[in-house]
Amino acid sequence: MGWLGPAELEALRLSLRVSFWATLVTLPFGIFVAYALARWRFPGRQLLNGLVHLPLILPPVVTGYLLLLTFGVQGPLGRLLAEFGIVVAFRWTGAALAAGIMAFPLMVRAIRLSIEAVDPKLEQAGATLGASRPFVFATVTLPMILPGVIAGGILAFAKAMGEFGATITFVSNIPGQTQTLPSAVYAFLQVPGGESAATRLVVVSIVIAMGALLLSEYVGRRAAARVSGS
Amino acid sequence: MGWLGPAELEALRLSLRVSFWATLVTLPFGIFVAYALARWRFPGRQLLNGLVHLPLILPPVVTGYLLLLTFGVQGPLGRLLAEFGIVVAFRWTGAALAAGIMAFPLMVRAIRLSIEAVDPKLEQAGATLGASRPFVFATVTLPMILPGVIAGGILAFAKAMGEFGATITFVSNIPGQTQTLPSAVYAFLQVPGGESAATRLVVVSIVIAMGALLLSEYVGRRAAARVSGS
Amino acid sequence: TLAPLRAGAAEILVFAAASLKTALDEIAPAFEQETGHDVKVSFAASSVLARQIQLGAPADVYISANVNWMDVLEDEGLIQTASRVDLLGNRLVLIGGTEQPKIGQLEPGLALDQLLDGGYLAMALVDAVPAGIYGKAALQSLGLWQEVHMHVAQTDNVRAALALVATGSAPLGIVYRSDAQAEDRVHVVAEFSPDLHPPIIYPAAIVTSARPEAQAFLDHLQTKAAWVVFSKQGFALPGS
Amino acid sequence: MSLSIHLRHDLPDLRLDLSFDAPSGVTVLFGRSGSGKTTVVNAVAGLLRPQTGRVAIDGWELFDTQKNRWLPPHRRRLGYIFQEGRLFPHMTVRQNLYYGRWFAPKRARRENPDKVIEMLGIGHLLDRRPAGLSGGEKQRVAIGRALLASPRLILADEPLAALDDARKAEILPYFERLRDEVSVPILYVTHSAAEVARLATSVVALQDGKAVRHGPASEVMADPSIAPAGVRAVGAVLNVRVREHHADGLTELEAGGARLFLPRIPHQAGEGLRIRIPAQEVILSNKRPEGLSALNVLEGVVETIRAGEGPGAIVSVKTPAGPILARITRRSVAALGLEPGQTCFAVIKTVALAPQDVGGRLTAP
Amino acid sequence: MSLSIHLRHDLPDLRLDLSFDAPSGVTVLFGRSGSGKTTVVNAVAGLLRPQTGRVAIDGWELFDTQKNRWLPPHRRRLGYIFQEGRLFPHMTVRQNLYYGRWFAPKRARRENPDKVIEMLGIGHLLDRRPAGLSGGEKQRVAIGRALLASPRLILADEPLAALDDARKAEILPYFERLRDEVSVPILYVTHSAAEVARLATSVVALQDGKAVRHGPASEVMADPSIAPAGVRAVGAVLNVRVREHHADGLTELEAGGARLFLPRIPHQAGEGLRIRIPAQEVILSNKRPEGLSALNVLEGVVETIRAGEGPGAIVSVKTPAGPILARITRRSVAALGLEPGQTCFAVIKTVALAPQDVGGRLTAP
Ligand SMILES: Nc1ncnc2c1ncn2[C@@H]1O[C@H](COP(=O)(O)OP(=O)(O)OP(=O)(O)O)[C@@H](O)[C@H]1O
Ligand SMILES: Nc1ncnc2c1ncn2[C@@H]1O[C@H](COP(=O)(O)OP(=O)(O)OP(=O)(O)O)[C@@H](O)[C@H]1O
Ligand SMILES: [Mg+2]
Ligand SMILES: [Mg+2]
Repeated sequence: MGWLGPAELEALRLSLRVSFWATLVTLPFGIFVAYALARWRFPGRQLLNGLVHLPLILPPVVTGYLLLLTFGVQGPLGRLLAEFGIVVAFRWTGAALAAGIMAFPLMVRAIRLSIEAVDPKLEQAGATLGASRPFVFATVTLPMILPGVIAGGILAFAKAMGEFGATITFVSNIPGQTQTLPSAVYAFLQVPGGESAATRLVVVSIVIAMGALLLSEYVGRRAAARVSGS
Repeated sequence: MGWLGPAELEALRLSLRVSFWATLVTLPFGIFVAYALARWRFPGRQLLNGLVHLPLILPPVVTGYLLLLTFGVQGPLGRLLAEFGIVVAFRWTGAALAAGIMAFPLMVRAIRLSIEAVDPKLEQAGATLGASRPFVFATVTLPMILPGVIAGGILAFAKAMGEFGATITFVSNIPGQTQTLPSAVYAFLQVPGGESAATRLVVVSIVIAMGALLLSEYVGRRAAARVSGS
Repeated sequence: TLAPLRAGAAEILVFAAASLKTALDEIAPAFEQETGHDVKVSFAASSVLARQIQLGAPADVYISANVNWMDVLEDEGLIQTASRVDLLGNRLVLIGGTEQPKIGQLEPGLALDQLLDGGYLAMALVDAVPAGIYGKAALQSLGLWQEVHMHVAQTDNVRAALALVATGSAPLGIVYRSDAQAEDRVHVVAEFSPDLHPPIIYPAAIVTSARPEAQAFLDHLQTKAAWVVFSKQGFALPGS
Repeated sequence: MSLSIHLRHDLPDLRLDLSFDAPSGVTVLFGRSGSGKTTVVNAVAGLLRPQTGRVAIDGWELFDTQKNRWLPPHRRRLGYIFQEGRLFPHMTVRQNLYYGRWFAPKRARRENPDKVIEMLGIGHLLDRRPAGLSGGEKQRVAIGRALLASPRLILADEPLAALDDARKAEILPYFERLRDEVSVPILYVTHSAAEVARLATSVVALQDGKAVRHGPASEVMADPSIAPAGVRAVGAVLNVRVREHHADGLTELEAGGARLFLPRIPHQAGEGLRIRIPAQEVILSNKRPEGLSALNVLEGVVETIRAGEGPGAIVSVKTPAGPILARITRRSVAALGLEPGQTCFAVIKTVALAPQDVGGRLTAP
Repeated sequence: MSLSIHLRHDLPDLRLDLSFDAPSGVTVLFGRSGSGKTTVVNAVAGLLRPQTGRVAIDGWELFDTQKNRWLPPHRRRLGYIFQEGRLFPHMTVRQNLYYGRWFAPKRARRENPDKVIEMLGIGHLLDRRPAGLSGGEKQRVAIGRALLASPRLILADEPLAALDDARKAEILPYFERLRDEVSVPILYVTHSAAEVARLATSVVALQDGKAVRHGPASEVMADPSIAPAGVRAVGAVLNVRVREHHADGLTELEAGGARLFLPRIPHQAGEGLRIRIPAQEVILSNKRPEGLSALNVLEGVVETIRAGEGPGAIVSVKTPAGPILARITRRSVAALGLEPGQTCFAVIKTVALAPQDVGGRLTAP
């Protein structure tokens, strides 16, 4: 990638790091929430469902602004986290937080659909053989929804790689700290003559996202083949 | 909604129209593409898969710009459509096109997951009873994936309600023609003191999207109950 | 990844309107070379940056594309009032595709709809984005707004308006001269006289909680060397 | 009508390689678990594409890999009763039943749905969905669905395994009727010797993917060496005619001049049918027995004595009613001094002729 | 060990209402398709929460709605063999088999996996996944999976329905062993009278959700009125002892001083076992028969004559070996002049005693 300048390489590296962690950290939550929405009936279920979808509905700028209000330097959660030594405001961790939240609805939807497709009769079979709920989940449900989890994860990763509105609003566009690929693209597009640099970056993100996509297809297909036994 | 001005009401109405048609028109394509990706092996399958995901990966502005190049007044497809009397540039139809394209990957992913969960053995059973592929699809596959189709549709609708970057780049913001809720929100957020007006609009979109979400949950649950027979 | 800072060197975080990217990307390294300080610039919409400063962003210098947001920060005591300067100005131009004939003078009674020929006039958001606000004011001064306002296609930033004209989607657009300059597919059809609209000003100031080194950078922006770069990008002196 | 099947297909653990022509009627595939029965049926249905082979119904080719001919499953006009039901979960029982009718050509012979529903005892389930049905109920619906599709070939993969005896006894005659009256060829997979004996026109015994034995039911079932059914399935099949129904609940049959009694059967006087007499139900005597509760005694001549597996032997006795097979111990053979040419008496209990051994009208194999 | 079940549960079309205490051993649920058998088993397993009821194994309560006690399924230590297999599709056969072992308490009695695998004939399938298995193979793996979970109660819902006779004959002894040696109580659903006769310690006959008959297997099976099995399932169960194996492949049994011959069985000389003699296999004679191929003739006294359904009657004959039931026609009853108190001879073919009617060591019901 000799044709990427150091600043651009830095943005690329940061984007990868942000997207990777955003996906990895949200995945367990995503699985948990998807399972709860698919299988449990509890008061506030619809509220949770709505909340999860919120980042999808809101204009990203609004999400970013809300994040700034809550997780910012002066926001209540931001201060709380700061007491534990965790600072997200204007850090790459904040970019990951924003990307994770924006990608969350996609991830949950994908995983939830595959959980709903698992025949509860198989889970029952696990239970009669002595496996408690968490065990049944780990040994029966989880392996069977793996294709969905992978699909959800890759969707989230791709979304995180492309996320921009909420990120720039929440953590700004600081090179080496919070300047992800899309933010860099944005900045280039704001000035005359920036198009070629922007195109370069866009191509890089496409290549990476497509690579991840192909990988996920392959892994997901293998997981699915294991389940269907062919 | 006495507290919405006439311009805002107009934006609301337009957003609903745009999202509704964006969802409705893309749904058949979404189902088709999802089916092809889930069940067929053909050269270029991964290319199609990548193409479908592109709007998710690209910064919305870039998508909007590409739309402008292809579907704009001077764009090749734009001119082609114009010969059939269809103009999308600077029209609400263009906003619907942009929203539909942005929402497409989400829709396809959701539907594809549910198609992959349908046991091909049931489709085989339909075939042995004399139903050709399209009939099997219409009578066996489609009813069984209905929860997934609904999920995909609502995801797309929600995304369309929130879409902004590609839309404004492609069809800009012409009051009554292409000014959707999110662009109105954006405009308010650009000026000092616009927060309260923006909040009003955001609340309206949340209410609508949540309503659609609840409805889809209900319909999807009924469809799922029919399939599981409980 | 960063070169070790010289003794007394500091890191300066600049929040700048995105339209200044090309210029600052050239000016900041020169300043770093000279002083040994490390300058980081975060480019985003003026509104976004202002809100972040309101909510505690660790910025040292804020350069806005309009005065409104700077006024807000000043009112809230978030910038050092004494440091505020009107750094740059700009000119508003009417652009068109290269086939558009040039017009000598923009005057009241100009048959703008004829020029548009059923097409749209591309502008930034006329009530939200500075270039749009100035453009609307200018058209109002010319008495053209009433007849043309139904044919305005508004975008979220000037660059998008430029793209509409560049791709031939809109026959005409109103943008800054600095934007029009680098795009081959458009040319300036006419310039708006500066007195048709409120002055276009890019104010700059030091944030209240800034490091002392920030002043050096703000000073540097006002040097001759910096001005050369700015003017090369098509910026004007404030109020010119 | 006839069914012609040639198949060769390699599965990871099994090489399927068989070839047989079956006459019209019911062809039973018979074999142990895992011998490849379902795989054969799937190939006929078009759900599996065999590496090489040809399947034709009465000359109408379903596929022929040599000619590169391949009819897709939905053009084959089959009624496939799957081993695992495969009901459509999103449809009611009624919708499941009527599914195939949409696609059946208008001119096709049509079963009367009400009759089928009544026969299967599923009238009260019509508005339910499959998920809540019991195992047997599901299987009955699956049978009905296949029958109502007006198929040209019925594929039945252990259709009665999940059913209780009483229900089996009710449904078996329906398959007979299909065989005898409507002449729909049926490829039928079963483990049950009684079902074989009663339904089969011809039997194909499968073992490890090969057809180890193939022939008319009466022949194959008279052969103790066919592994899957075992020696207990051996029996003679007689062509008989109903002579008279007696007041005490017995039906008198006439077979080549000899008389046979069995518990009342529904067939009309004068009607011809076939009955299976399991070899192990027959007792032989070297003089005419007296004072026995068994009503049926047939005089005949010993034809052959084959030592079977274990301590038994199969004795074939030529009687006026036809050849009768008796499975007795070798010790008895010695004790009675039986040898070919000798006269003896075959004793058959009236009640030992089970209803499932009594078939419908006989069609020549 | 004993199993105590009280259930009351309303389904849309069926009211389940039954209550029985079963002694240790195998309790067979017997009934027509749709009579509620699977529903009962599900309630015991905890997969269905009945409206009211109580189930206890040997005093250990699985649930009691009155006391609001409810053990979740995974705490019940069951081995449930489902009617439809329910193998885990993402695991190999081996992983399926060993699944329950992870959760079994360390101190629990453990089956030897190799033995179970061999017995079920699934050794060559261990690395395959369920999707490619044949119907019978799946069911065998499901049986193995349940057995290897070291359960305190085995629930078997028609476990053998998908298996061929030879395989059935191989697996049945295993259930017997479980019953006799390991004393795991078994709740067993079946349609097969032979399985009932062979396995059942006690039988519960279900009809429309009610237990219409309940008692020790020998009693229930001797009663022609129990609907589901039908009159063909009636038979006597004798306690016998193996006396000697003869060179010609016969085994000689001793029953109350009388001798019985049947084809060689694997049991050792001196071993006690029980055999079922189906009533319809027994011929009666009013004088000692001669020249017959049947080796077993028991002299006895007619005790009762019950007219059964149709043209038949069940004659109970008291012999030294125990009571023998014979199903003969009423016409024969008349012809032989049979009446209570009269001496008569029961003739039983050696080969009619099917292997599946010969059980393992007898445990008192
Ligand atoms: N897709 C497959 N991949 C690998 N092996 C297969 C596949 N399908 C079938 N087999 C194997 O081929 C053999 C025959 O299977 P088939 O289902 O035809 O048996 P079957 O005779 O119907 O048995 P059953 O009576 O138990 O239903 C089995 O050993 C099975 O495991
Ligand atoms: N969830 C349910 N909803 C409605 N009806 C049900 C439900 N579960 C079972 N039934 C009905 O209750 C009856 C008993 O079902 P069950 O599965 O217990 O029968 P079964 O005795 O096991 O029959 P089979 O021998 O056919 O398996 C059936 O008529 C069935 O349709
Ligand atoms: Mg099979
Ligand atoms: Mg059942």
